Amino acid sequence: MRPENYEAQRHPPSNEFELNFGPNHPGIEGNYALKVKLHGDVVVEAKADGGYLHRGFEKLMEQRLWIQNIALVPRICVPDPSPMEVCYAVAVEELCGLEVPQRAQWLRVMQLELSRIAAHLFTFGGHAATTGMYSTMYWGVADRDLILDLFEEFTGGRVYSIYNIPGGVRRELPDGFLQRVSETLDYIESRLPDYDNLFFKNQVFVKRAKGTGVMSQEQALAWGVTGPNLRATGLAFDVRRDDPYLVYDQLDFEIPTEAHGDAWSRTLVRRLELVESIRILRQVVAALPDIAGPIRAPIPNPLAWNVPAGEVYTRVESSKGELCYFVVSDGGPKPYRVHVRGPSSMHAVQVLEKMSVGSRIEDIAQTMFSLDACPPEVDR
Amino acid sequence: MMAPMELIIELILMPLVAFVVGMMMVLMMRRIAAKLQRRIGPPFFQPLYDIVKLHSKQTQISHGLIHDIGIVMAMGGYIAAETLLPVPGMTGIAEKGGIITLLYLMMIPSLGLALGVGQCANPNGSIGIARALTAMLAYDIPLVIVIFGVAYAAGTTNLVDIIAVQQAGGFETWGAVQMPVLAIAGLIAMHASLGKQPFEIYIAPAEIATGPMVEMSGKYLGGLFVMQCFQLYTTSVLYVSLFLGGGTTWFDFLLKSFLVLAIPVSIAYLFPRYRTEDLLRLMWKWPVMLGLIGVAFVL
Amino acid sequence: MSQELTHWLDDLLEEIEGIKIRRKSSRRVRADVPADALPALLELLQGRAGYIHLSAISCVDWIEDDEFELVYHVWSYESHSLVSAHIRIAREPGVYLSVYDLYQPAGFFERDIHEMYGIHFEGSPNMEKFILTEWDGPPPMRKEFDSEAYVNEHLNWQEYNPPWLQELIAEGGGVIIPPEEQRFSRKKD
Amino acid sequence: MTLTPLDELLLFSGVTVLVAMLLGRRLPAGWMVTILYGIQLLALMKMAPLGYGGEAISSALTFKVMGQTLSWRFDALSWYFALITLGSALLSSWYACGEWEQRFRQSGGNLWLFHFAMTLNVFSMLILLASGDLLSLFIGWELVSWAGFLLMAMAGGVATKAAMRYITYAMAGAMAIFGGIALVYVSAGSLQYEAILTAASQMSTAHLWMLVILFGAGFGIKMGLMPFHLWQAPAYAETPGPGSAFLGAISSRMGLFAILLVLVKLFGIVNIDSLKIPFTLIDARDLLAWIAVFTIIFPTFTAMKQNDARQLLAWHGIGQGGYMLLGLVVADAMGAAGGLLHVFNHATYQAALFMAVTAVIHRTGTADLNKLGGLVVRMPLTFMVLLVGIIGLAGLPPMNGFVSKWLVYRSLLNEGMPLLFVAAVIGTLGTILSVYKLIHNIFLGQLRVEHDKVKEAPWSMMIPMLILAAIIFITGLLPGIPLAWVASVQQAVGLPVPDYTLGGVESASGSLDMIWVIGVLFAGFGIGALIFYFAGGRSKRVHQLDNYAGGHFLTADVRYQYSDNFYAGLMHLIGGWYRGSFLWLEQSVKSLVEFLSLGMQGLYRRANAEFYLLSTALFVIAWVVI
Amino acid sequence: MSSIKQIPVITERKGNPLARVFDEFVRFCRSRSLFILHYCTGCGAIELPPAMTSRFDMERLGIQPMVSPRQADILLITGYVSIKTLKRVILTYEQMGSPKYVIGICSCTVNGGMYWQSYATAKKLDEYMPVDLYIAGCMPRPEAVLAGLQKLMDRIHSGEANSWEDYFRNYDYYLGNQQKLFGENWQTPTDIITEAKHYDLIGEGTLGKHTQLLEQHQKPLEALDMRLGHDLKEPTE
Repeated sequence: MRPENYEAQRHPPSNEFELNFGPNHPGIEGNYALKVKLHGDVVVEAKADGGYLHRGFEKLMEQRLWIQNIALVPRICVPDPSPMEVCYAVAVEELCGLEVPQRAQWLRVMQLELSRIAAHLFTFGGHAATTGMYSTMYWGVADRDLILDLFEEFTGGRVYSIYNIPGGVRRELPDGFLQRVSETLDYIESRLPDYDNLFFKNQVFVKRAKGTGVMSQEQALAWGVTGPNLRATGLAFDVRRDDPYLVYDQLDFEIPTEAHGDAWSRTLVRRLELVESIRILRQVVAALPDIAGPIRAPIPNPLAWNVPAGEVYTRVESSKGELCYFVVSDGGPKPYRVHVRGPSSMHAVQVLEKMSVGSRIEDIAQTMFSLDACPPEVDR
Repeated sequence: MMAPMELIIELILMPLVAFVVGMMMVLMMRRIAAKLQRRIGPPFFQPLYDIVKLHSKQTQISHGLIHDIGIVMAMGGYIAAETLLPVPGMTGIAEKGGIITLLYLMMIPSLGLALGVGQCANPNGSIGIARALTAMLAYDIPLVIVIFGVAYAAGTTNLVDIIAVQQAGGFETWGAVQMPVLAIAGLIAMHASLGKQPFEIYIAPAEIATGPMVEMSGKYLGGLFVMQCFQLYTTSVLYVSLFLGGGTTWFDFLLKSFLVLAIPVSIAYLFPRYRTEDLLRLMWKWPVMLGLIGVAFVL
Repeated sequence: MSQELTHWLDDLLEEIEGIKIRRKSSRRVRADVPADALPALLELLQGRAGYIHLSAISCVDWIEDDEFELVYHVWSYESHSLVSAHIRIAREPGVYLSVYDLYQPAGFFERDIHEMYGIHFEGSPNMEKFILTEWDGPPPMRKEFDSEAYVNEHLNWQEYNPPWLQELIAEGGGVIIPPEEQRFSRKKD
Repeated sequence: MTLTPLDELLLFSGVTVLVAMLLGRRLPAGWMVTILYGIQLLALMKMAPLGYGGEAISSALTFKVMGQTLSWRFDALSWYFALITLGSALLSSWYACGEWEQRFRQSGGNLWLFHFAMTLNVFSMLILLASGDLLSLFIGWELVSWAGFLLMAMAGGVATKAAMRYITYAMAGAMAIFGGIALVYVSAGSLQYEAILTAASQMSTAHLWMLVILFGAGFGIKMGLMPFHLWQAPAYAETPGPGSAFLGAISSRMGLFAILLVLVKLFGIVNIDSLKIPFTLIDARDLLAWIAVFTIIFPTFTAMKQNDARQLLAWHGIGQGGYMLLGLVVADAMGAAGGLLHVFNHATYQAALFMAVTAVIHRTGTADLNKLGGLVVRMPLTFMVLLVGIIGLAGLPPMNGFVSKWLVYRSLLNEGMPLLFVAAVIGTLGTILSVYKLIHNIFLGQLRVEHDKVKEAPWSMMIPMLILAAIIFITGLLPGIPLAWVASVQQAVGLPVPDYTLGGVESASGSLDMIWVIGVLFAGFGIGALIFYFAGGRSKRVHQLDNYAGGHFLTADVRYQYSDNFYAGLMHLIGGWYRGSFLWLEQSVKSLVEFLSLGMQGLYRRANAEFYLLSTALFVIAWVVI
Repeated sequence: MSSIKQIPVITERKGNPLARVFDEFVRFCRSRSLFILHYCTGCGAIELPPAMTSRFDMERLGIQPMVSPRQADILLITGYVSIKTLKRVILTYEQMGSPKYVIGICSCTVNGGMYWQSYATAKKLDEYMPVDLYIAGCMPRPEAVLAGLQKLMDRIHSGEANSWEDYFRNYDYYLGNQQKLFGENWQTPTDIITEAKHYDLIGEGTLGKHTQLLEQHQKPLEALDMRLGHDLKEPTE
């Protein structure tokens, strides 16, 4: 295939010109592209171009055993993999009618919230780097590494933990782990004022972020925006509270919102969520020693496990928004169909395209990073 | 009139010194960044490794003759500018040009780079150059006000004389002591002329993929690295000559230069970048105002 | 509160003929509708019951029935419940109506289903390829497309044992892990 | 009666007009006219001692009209301006010969009219420069105005409209001058320079104010000074190629000549300095200086917004006039030298720039900056000329524009005028920005596919351009050559003279030696080239489409050239000011002037160019006699 | 200073000791200054920020990220490459300046990893471009990445890391695999054969039946040379 055209007779008469944002571009998150048409420095047309990370997950999952897929799903969203496992495991459990032990549910909450903190720290770093402040990125990624250390000890994997299996979790906590979680949380909490001074209260950053990539609440609802991006427009909606899963209905946390719906609000919502996640984790750390019992329900031989026929739609709040799995079983050893609805499939395509038009070239990267779009979720 | 041989040696030595000191300044900049970012930073000879490596690349991708000439102009303009910048014991041809000529010679590299980048036919590069020239418009206005003030106060545009006037009475006759307002305005303008955050509008990797540098490979990029060494050196030494009394010995000269440079560099890594118009607004508001007040004191 | 609302929903849904409602849990409702009644249902749900968020459109390829199943998951921020509306359309020619007018997110999902299954949605704003722009094979998510056979035909992946790996194994590293360590990683002592 | 060298010059010039008029329809007319310009230049060279402090040469011809003696004479000032006039006329005419002429005829242009208008312009300018009293000055002035109108109007269409606007302004200016002359006659009783010189020192303040305003406005219109600048850019830009090079180089400098002659030489800058504006701290000289500074800034920044290469250059022509006036008004040795030197320098690079742009139009058919790009690989010599020109225009070393601007800056610094200094620098920076836009959008960036087969400009056009480029560089390297002429001009009009050397200026408070500066600069380039070519490997050329685009493949049918709204970031801040203040100013001045001259415009609207010529002659004679 | 270009990376001649020292110096500098291309081709890229930032700090080894392929020395293939990405990766690889190094991070680059069944990903990276180093794992930890980079530094220093020459010498093989995957009329803007001649790296495998196929389809993009244009036809207007 000859990829493109190297011959032409004339150029278009328009004064607009084309600029390719990505896939190899520091202003784009991951391996993704945005083709923009510019007039001066104002975008007149933006076209998202995905598929660079397409691996055909949904096809692959139809070809593998139910238990094998647990290893596959976290790879769908790299910065925040844990919700993927949990969401899939919950779906299989619902199909089988498995009762998950309490302790396993609390452990899953711990995993999810640790993952959320890690993902948010990473996002701050990325967002700061698009505006040229690399110090925040260096700090944020280094502090995220502490959480990855916890993951490593906790689940055995730094990034992809593959900790869940249908019916429960894979491993019991190591000795003294809760103590180390508390220490890490203390440390991260002690770092938050530094982050505030460096980043969130930095007047230059505030000037850049305020008014950038604005969407109103009506627009957000019409465009299918979810998660922190929706909360930044003032709607307090969170799957954890409003469509609860695991043991979130037993936990005490708040849903931070911001009113303006711009990059600044979105970042601030994440910053406030970080505190809420720490609060949830402290409750989990306090509660876990008292919750005894097994960490997984007995399941049949996973290599010859026919899950009853049926379909289920499960929803989890990932750090980026509403993550859903639609799983269909025909009663066989492999899923008949798995549909992954990542939150970024909205944010990175339609919303980004719409918000880019009329914005300026310097704000494209900031818009994308403040939406916290995750291309592998789109491409699957 | 000095002996011609001596002059030729000076003319060769001055850019050479500037290059070596400039590399150390690059190292210092990267080390300061590393300290602020809680890490170790590059090894001592890293700037040298980078430059040698880039020049030794096998592939040197050129988009045409102007691309080559642009880099030559960028390097050559600074090499020439160094000979107009007196250092302890060496004045070069500083008396033949004066500070206005120096200021204009420092624009030659920008123009050269602009031409070279222009031929790359990369929109990122063109946007970067448009922004770089806009930034030049922003910071050169306070800079010339400051230079006007200093030159008027000293009664000469000759840098050698300006330094001599400051060194006449020890610490009290330094420009920074005599004209503190101008010195502050000069520092801000100097920070902007370095093109570091928050004034880093024309590199902006996340926006325009390093702008002017986008199509530079091998020795082209190496030339820009060399240019950066010269740029850091020229800017800080110019400031030292205007406000901190130049140097009587090499030790205090280098000490002052490095200290002066450390100020903007330390600030730079704590800020994101401005938008172009915010940069213009900032530069045309505060340093210009301070500069004019400073000039009013001088007149 | 949500109970009341969803009972009200049940009444509402009776307005459409041929609809089958199954309440799976307090927050999940499954509705099976004839294909031509879906737009009316969605309009009703959106306009009168507050189901304004289209969470996803899923497609299932029932190759044995020679049918595609399209599932529209809509969520209400008011009653906190999710309705999954299932319809079935014929596999050939695989054409259906777009619901973009009602739900803008449908634009992406319909585009996605178009390239993965080859279903054409009439009235969808953009039916261009998005992910598989450089793919000229059949729509890959259809059941008849055999991914493994495609890979065997086009790509080399088997029997990969390069010299460097052999060296590594000879040195005692690489993929060989003693069996006792294969199941769990090291225990803490 | 023996012919003095001045008579010979004017005779030759008249012969040139006749030749163009009689033989202008034939093809070799261009070459003949060019040769005749050369002869005129030789005749001027016979008066070369004028440029080095020689005695004034008068014409043998004198008239007596109504008790007034009409006389013509050449001194250093006239000689300096005549040199520039004839030089640019020669090169422009040379440039027009050959392929440009053929293309011009093919596309329906009136070649006879072009040559005739050019020769007439030169002749009338020489008459003006040679004027020996105010009356002959006025006659020359009118001739120049109408000859210029002829050249501007000949392209038809938009050009006629622009020319109408010009002549409206010019007539208004002429009236002001006429009023001034009448006033002088009343107070001095004579229009001879010597009489005015003595009378000026005894004039009352009010009288002097009146004269400064009348003459300043009258001459300022021709020069395109700030409130009266609006006619110039469209008029010059629409003139056919070589004509615009000639007009851009010298035409509006006639205003400066007259200002120098009347305000500086006759009234004396010291007298003007004593004119205080009540209740403010500024005097008439400051007023002129500020007018000059605004003339620098506003047109320069207007130029930055232009999307047509010729318009851009024409606006810069106005802006550069401000530097000349600024230098003259500062009126110390360096400033005046800088201002006068800038006349010469500006003529060289402005002509070169217009010629280069015309060459681009000749080959591509457009001067729209958004429809060009990447031509450097197809027209490298034109690129080089344009590059030399813009470096001169921007006032960067090593070209000649740097020297004159350096002198102006230096004088402002010496005199302690920070605001004027800063304003001048803002003008220079704006110039750098806008000329980069010019060269980038024409020659750099992506080559459009339809321009792939474009050729270099023909040699008949290339040689004058290269000569001009050489002059720009040589006078930058050795500014002492033109500074010698400038010095004698300064002596002639009674200004102090700087201590110049071959390479620049000597001064106790900082001197300039361009030989050293350029030497070091080129040594720097040499070392840079040495490092570049010998320390690094051999380069590999790649096609433009083999380019970084975020990992994408580029295609030939897409435009990747960033050209429109080039300084978008800057415009986000100052774009509103354009709409606000610039347009407001333009509208108000325009409506005022055009309202006043509405009737006059209506008179001439429907006639053709030949009619204008005839009526001009009649009109001038009638005006003078009555 | 003699031209560096004339001195090949691996030199057999031991004649001039000064040249040998100089050669050693250049190789040392090359190994101590590595610019990584900032291109996240896959999920392994998530472990690069930790390796770059404060905790592991790549810069202390002289390694720093760069934006455009022109500036970079190392192409990190961080994980699976989908076929769409592979085209961009090959373009990017060809745009990079030699000496250039490719590191395959993650198991997927070795043999397809867990996506061995996937229709959308390429399995063996070294079929399409020469790979200097593989860092296996899913995904390798930052320590492993750094260890791998240090290994590469050693190899550069000792002159072993010259796989980029292999791309020119065996272009036919690589092109054949690319054509098998992307179709027969696949081409990139870079003309590798001319480039191989430029470096004098034409080997036995440079030309073959695949390059013949390429030449049938290719519209070679020759550089726009500067010319006065007198040999051209009349301009079109």
